[in-house]
Amino acid sequence: METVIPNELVWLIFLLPLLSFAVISLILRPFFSNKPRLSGYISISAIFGSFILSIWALTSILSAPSHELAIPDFNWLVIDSAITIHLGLIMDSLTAVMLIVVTLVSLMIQMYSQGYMQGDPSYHRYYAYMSLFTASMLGLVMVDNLLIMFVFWELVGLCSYLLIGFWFHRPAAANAAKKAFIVTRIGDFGFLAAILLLLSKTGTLDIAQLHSLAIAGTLAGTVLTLAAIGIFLGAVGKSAQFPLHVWLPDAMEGPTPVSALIHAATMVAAGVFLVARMFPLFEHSEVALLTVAIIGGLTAIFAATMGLVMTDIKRVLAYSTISQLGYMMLGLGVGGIAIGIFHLFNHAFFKALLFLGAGSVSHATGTFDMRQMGGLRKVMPWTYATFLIASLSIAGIWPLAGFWSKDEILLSSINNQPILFYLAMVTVFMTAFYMFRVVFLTFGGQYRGDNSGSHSARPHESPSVMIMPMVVLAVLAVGSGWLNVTGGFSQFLGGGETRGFFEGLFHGFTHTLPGLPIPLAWISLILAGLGILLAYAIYSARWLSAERITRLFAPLHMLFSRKYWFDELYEHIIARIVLLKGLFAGLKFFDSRGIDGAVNGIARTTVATGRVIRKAQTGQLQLYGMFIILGVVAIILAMYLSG
Amino acid sequence: MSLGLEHYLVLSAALFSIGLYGALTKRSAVVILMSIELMLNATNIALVAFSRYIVPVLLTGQVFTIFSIVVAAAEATVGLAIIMAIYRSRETIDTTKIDLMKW
Amino acid sequence: MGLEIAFWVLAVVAIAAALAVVTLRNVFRAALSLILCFLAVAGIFVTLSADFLAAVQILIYVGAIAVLIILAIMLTREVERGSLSNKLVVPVLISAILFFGVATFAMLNTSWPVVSLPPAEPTTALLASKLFGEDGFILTVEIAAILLLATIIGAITIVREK
Amino acid sequence: MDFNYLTIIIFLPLAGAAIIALVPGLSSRLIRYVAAIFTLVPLAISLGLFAAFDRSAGAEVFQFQEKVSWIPAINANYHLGVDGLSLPLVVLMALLGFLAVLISWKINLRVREYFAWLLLLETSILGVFVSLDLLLFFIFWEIEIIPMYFLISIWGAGRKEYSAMKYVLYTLFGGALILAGILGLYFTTDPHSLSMVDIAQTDLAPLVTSIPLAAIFFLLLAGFAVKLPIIPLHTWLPDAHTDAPTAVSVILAGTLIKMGGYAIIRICVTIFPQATQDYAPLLLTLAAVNVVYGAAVTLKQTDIKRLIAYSSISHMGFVLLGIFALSKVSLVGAGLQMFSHGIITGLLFAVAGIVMHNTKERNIAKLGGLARQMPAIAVIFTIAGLGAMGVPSTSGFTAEVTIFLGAFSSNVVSGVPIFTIICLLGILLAAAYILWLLQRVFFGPALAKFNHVIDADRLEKIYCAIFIALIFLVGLYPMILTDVIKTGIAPIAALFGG
Repeated sequence: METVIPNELVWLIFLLPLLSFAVISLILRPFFSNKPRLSGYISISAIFGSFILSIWALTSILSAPSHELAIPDFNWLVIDSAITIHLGLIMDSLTAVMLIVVTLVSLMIQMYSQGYMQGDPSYHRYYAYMSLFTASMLGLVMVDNLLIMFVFWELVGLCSYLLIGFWFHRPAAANAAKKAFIVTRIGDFGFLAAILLLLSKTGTLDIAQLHSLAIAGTLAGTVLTLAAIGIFLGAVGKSAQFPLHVWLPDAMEGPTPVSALIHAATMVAAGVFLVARMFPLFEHSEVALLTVAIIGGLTAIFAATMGLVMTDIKRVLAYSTISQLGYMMLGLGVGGIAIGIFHLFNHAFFKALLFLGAGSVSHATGTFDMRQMGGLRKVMPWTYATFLIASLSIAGIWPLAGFWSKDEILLSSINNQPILFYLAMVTVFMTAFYMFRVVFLTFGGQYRGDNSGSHSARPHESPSVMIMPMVVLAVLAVGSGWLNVTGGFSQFLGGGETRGFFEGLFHGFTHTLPGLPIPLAWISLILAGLGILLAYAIYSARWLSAERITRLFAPLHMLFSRKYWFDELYEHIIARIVLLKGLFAGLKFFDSRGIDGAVNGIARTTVATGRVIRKAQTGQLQLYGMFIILGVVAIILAMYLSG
Repeated sequence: MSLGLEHYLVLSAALFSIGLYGALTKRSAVVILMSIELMLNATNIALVAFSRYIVPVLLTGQVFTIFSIVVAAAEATVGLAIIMAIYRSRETIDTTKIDLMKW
Repeated sequence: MGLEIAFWVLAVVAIAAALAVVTLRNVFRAALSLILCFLAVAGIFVTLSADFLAAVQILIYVGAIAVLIILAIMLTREVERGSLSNKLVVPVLISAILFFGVATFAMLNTSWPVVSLPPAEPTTALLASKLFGEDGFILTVEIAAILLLATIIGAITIVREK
Repeated sequence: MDFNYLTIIIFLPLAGAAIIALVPGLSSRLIRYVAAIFTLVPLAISLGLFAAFDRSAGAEVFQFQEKVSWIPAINANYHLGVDGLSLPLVVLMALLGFLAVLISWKINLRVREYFAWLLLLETSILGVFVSLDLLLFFIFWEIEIIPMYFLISIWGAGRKEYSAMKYVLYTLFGGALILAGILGLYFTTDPHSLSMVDIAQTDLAPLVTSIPLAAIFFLLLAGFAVKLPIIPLHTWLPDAHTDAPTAVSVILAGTLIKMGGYAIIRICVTIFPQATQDYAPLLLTLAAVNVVYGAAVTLKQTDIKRLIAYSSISHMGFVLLGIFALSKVSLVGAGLQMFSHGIITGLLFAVAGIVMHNTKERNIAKLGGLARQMPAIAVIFTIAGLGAMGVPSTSGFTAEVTIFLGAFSSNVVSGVPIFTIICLLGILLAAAYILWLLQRVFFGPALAKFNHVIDADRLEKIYCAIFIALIFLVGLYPMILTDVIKTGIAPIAALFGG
């Protein structure tokens, strides 16, 4: 369709799921609570509508002159000339890519969760929150004003809180939800501070104007760096980067489709999207760009190490997500928007698939603990196949999507950040190792689970409604990488040269770089292969026994499995001892004893003095007479003395 | 030295102080009453002295004294009535024992 | 000259009688010394050429009030108990002396506007015109009358047998 | 305007109170309906006024004015008027008055007196927001103590007598300071005027007689600080809130506290611009202390209502920040925050009241897993909590963001950005204590002892729905309020070159 998408329909993209949220929560939940499946259909049809509209938007943006659609906007908060905040939409290439990712993945996962959430009492509530989440995620991606983006940013955080704590009767889930919201809120603190700084210095929060100011250089120096760091702090919070990563592994308490959608593909990528959206600000301040790259690289390897030792399949995937997000940040830091977003694009598909695979495995065996799985290869062929494709893709094996985007990141990081390059290479090896550790533990060997579990006697393949979305995602996990083989994808996002299809196919293998013996692609392939081999050796072929290795590296193993004691540091030391027991308890004591004490003290002293003075009233008149006379004498004396 | 106003005033002050002492220290209500009468007489002396020395013609002091005597009489009667009532109800008029109005 | 001697004699008698009233243990003797003191005061009135007042003094104080007091003493069997003094003797003594000192000091230091005219003799006619004349104190007399009436009724009701 | 609407709005509840109190033989049902009618009509009129309010730039600041000479000797006249700042608060009070009647539908102890006092309370608070004469303002300010004392000490719970007495003593202490300030003002103005409007116009600096202007400023400010409350003078609030009956704590949190904020803007800031500007940094530190200290102590509370009470201290710290940042946007934000905090904390107290009424339990430690037994209450409480945390799409967010945007970029007072950043911590702590409360009370395994607990009945759902609708209306479309507030704030901000 060459006709450009009309403006109203663009608004509809994020209004459709919002509508479905309203319909489900206001009409279905109170009145049609006995027919659960209805909410599933409404939510899926809404997201399907948005998906179609996003494709239409993509085509119209592709044909638009500067990949830009102008959409009229409404003013949201105008206090005459002092402050004007408009609610408008940016429809550029970045938005188009993100729209596709969010709508497609959300569609797949909502279909999948029809099977997964079968028979859950609060089915309506689940789909209500899902559509609200998708609506706010789409809103976040399309909006053109930084403050309105912050609005959607917090709404997305709220939905993640609601969905993590979906099974609120489980204390662990409630705790994880609270932790997630508060940790992301610490990040939002930085984001809001940056917004305030930008408004006070530039007077506007319109993203396009901010870009032009940054490019023109009027917005520069420490102000720009501070604002960029503030925005990055928000991204760190939301994308669970190094200091604020503790909430994501706990967020696995939520239902698996939620983890797939929110904590793998979309919400956590919002941080990367934010940095990409405000890239001109980052570009013009080296300090900010450097921090992005460093934090990204550091988180990549840091999370990967923890991923090696986890026994819960979802925890491993969670750490792998944090590690991959670190890659994206590194890509943004060193390479630019195209490279970072390309990895986000691919990662969304195969990571969602991995989570759905984990979901269907747990659906069959009733547990997430890999030690009780094994030998599911024969019983669950489809899940095994899709899971294997996704693992190959994430490990970065040649024809699959993961290879292309990871390779680009390594390529761009080699010339300006050599240290991070070597860290990234180590992470490639680790990623391959922990992914295939999961594959071999769950699908290889014999079934170690005890059949007495509540689940049916033997683990069985998941129903087709769950398998079909996984297959679609598997196809995407393979194909999404090829979009950039000819350099078309990064060219679409601005920058990067294009080259022929086949020539691009083998570009990495032929093109040698200074300082490297053989072309980069070969090195990363070899490292990935080594990782897979090691995993095979330990967990499938049993050449090396896992126990001896853990004893050999006991201190390291302890360090990784205790998650570098960050949880203890944050929750126990900072939150409980320093703040709650220390500072706040002191303040409460001061409040209840200090101020209240003073007030009650005054009351008590007045009563006490009253009791003392009362003793003077002996009831004997003559005593009073004497006082009178003494009074008279004193007065006369005073008169005479004072002359 | 001839009789001056001060003589009378000193005399009345003396009488007043003695009456005062009596009123404030005696435990027997009747003696208190008598001391009060003394104090009243002291004031009468002063009044008449003022009238004699300062306004000899107008005699205002003496008029005042007359009324003071009237009041003194009234006071004596009521005082004694109260004493009789207290005596009848409490068998004693010892002021140290009549101290209900206390903390 | 005789006036001065009379004053001094009467003053000493009055002071002595007053001290007796206050110090005698026997209440009845105290009452008698009170009467003596009233008489001395009457005498002093005479020295101040207030003859009518002296008469009134004797009539009312000695005649009525003293009798009343003696009656009270008899009725309340005060005689056996005698006139004891409470714990406040010392402080009251001090404050009384203090008061006397301060009063005399104040009186001696103020310059009284003494007029050297001789007092009008006899005072009865003058007092009568003053009390009952047109611009005199007739209203106050009426009020005094009412006061006395109230006193009588009050005294009776207080003392009446319940 | 010829037809004096404002007098009607103020004195209708009083008339209702009189009818309820004096007409003998009213059944308790009839009393409730009379009370409902006599609060609904003022609400309708005030909404009418809100719609009829002239928002255009040229409109005069004070509209619907009524001026009748009252005590000519001291030049005090019965002067009513409403501007952009006070109109939303009048609407808020009328609304909360009506909802308070609905909330106390279940009161059965001495119903007649209860509703009489409740309506008298509404009259006095409405009076404060509309009176433009200092004496009239002070009288209404002092009247509200009487009904509050009786409402807390008779229908309250816990240490109700202690809290009622403490409330009265604190407010009287504040009232005394305010009276001193008003007298100071009265004697400084040479034609001895008591009207806020005229005093605001006259430049007071040259007229200084015995009492220096700053002294009067601080007298008035201290008086209003008791009501706001500002930290050292705040300990009456948690006690009064915890021990007051639900409807009264809704009104207390909803509007009583706002009288302090409104009065600071109307009297302290407008009449003493120079003193305000000089002492703004001091008050900004107080605001920051209010926010962080309030939030910190909230985290340690164990009683639901007490926790909400302390949280409103933290929220009023934002109002203080908004006022003393002295920029137009932050002042508008302060006005908006007063309105939004009124509805959000009003709802929080209403729902907390229902929870405590149904479970007969106040201590958070003993509660748990109520979401299973009381789903409707859990949803309402969560929405109210989101508002309190300042999650977008609720009025809490728009108000706080307006204050932050205005305060951070205000160039009138130096050093404001640091205070704003400190107050940003307040939002963080707000998220912590609200979520912790939600988790301990509603989430977690369902406790057996609460199985018999009933959920909200139809009436409770109705008034909670009204609250929620308002929270989202102001949250999604703040211009509905900011257009009105900015007309009231413009002249004030102009004093500081805003």
